[in-house]
Amino acid sequence: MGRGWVEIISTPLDVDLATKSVQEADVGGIVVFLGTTRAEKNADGRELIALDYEAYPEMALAQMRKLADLAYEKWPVGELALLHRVGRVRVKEPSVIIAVATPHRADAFEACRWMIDELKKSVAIWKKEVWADGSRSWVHPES
Amino acid sequence: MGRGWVEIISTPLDVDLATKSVQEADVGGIVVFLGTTRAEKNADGRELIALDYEAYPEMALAQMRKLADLAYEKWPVGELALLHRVGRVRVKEPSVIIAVATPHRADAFEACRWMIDELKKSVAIWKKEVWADGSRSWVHPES
Amino acid sequence: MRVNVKLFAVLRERAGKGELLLELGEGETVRGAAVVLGEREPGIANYLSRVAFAVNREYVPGETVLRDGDELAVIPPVSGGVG
Amino acid sequence: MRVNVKLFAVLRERAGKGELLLELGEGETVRGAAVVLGEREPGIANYLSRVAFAVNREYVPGETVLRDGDELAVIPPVSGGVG
Repeated sequence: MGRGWVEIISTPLDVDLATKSVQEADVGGIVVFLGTTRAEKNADGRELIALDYEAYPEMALAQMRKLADLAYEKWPVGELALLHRVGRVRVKEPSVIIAVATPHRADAFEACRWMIDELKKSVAIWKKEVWADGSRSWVHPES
Repeated sequence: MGRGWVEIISTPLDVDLATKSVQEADVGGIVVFLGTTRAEKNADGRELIALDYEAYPEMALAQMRKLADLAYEKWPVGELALLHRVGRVRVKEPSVIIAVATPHRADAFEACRWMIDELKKSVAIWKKEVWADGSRSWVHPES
Repeated sequence: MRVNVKLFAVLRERAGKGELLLELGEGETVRGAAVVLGEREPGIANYLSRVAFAVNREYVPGETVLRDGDELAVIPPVSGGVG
Repeated sequence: MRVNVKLFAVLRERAGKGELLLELGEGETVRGAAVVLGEREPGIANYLSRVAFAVNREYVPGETVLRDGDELAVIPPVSGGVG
């Protein structure tokens, strides 16, 4: 199918651009999700300053493309954007932006929520915590 | 309580500004909803070009303020923005932007969805359809 | 006593005004005020069974008793938020 | 036959490389290739029971039979999307 803006990007994600890319005349509800790096302190007081994201780019992009295609099949999506950043994402910055525009808002909420949940489950992207003291650790939720 | 950015605005709403206003260090999920004027054609082929929004500003703002306060009570909201435009809102433009930031994404989705549903139900704002042929009609859903 | 009535949207347009003063007897209710309003502004009379009312910016039931100086807003079904 | 193995994240770092060629007997499965990989790269051996595998960019079960020239990716639990 190949509709929508699906990309893995190594520079800061732009919410304005993502939103405008789906802001078409035939939609009435737009839901935009941003996953941002949240400040954290671990037990011994170290502070998280960033997350480093690494992708298996060819596979991750194909998976994201498939999620986008499935969203178009499951909901009456007018336009969507599914953007994932790689590289260092500092506290407050988004690592992912998903924008979904549909004629009615319920579908936009559902489709956007579904895409971020699926993305987290299966897309070949990994993150590593970068702490203020220079230490780093990979995040592997199920391991 | 009075937290969050709650405003009725007569100039175009800015999604970038609304998002940045909630993009704090202690949040990880941000959900932004935009309600936009959707192009429509009615049975006799007339085209919708805009919606004119009118508010009972003192009451509507107090209601929006209350919705924001309730959202802070019901969910662990870090920051939120609840903005409604009044005046003429052309096709594609947003009449409302709601941005909610929470530590975890499920709460942001729920709180944002709840706020737009509640806003539509009770807030003292009305809209009038403006058609390309110059005709206009008030939208009163339950009447 | 006097209450300050506010009209919006279709009601404002039909009445040709957004605000008017209503002279009412002591102890008049919101529902009673609506009857007086319909007589004073016949153009909106047949809308008044399908509206909500707010007194001093809070929704109230029809049996609410008005007081001198109250702001009584006639609230047609709302339609804010989305296109 | 030869398959091109790709390693990511913690595995890439532990092995000190993101890619290597593995020489395998005809008919070898993904699970069998993982055993050979663990012998070749002992630093990642104890991770290999907790990973998923993709052949030519699609997730596959361990009993999948490999073919010459396949790209076999070792996929540690993913963690994309959110902070």
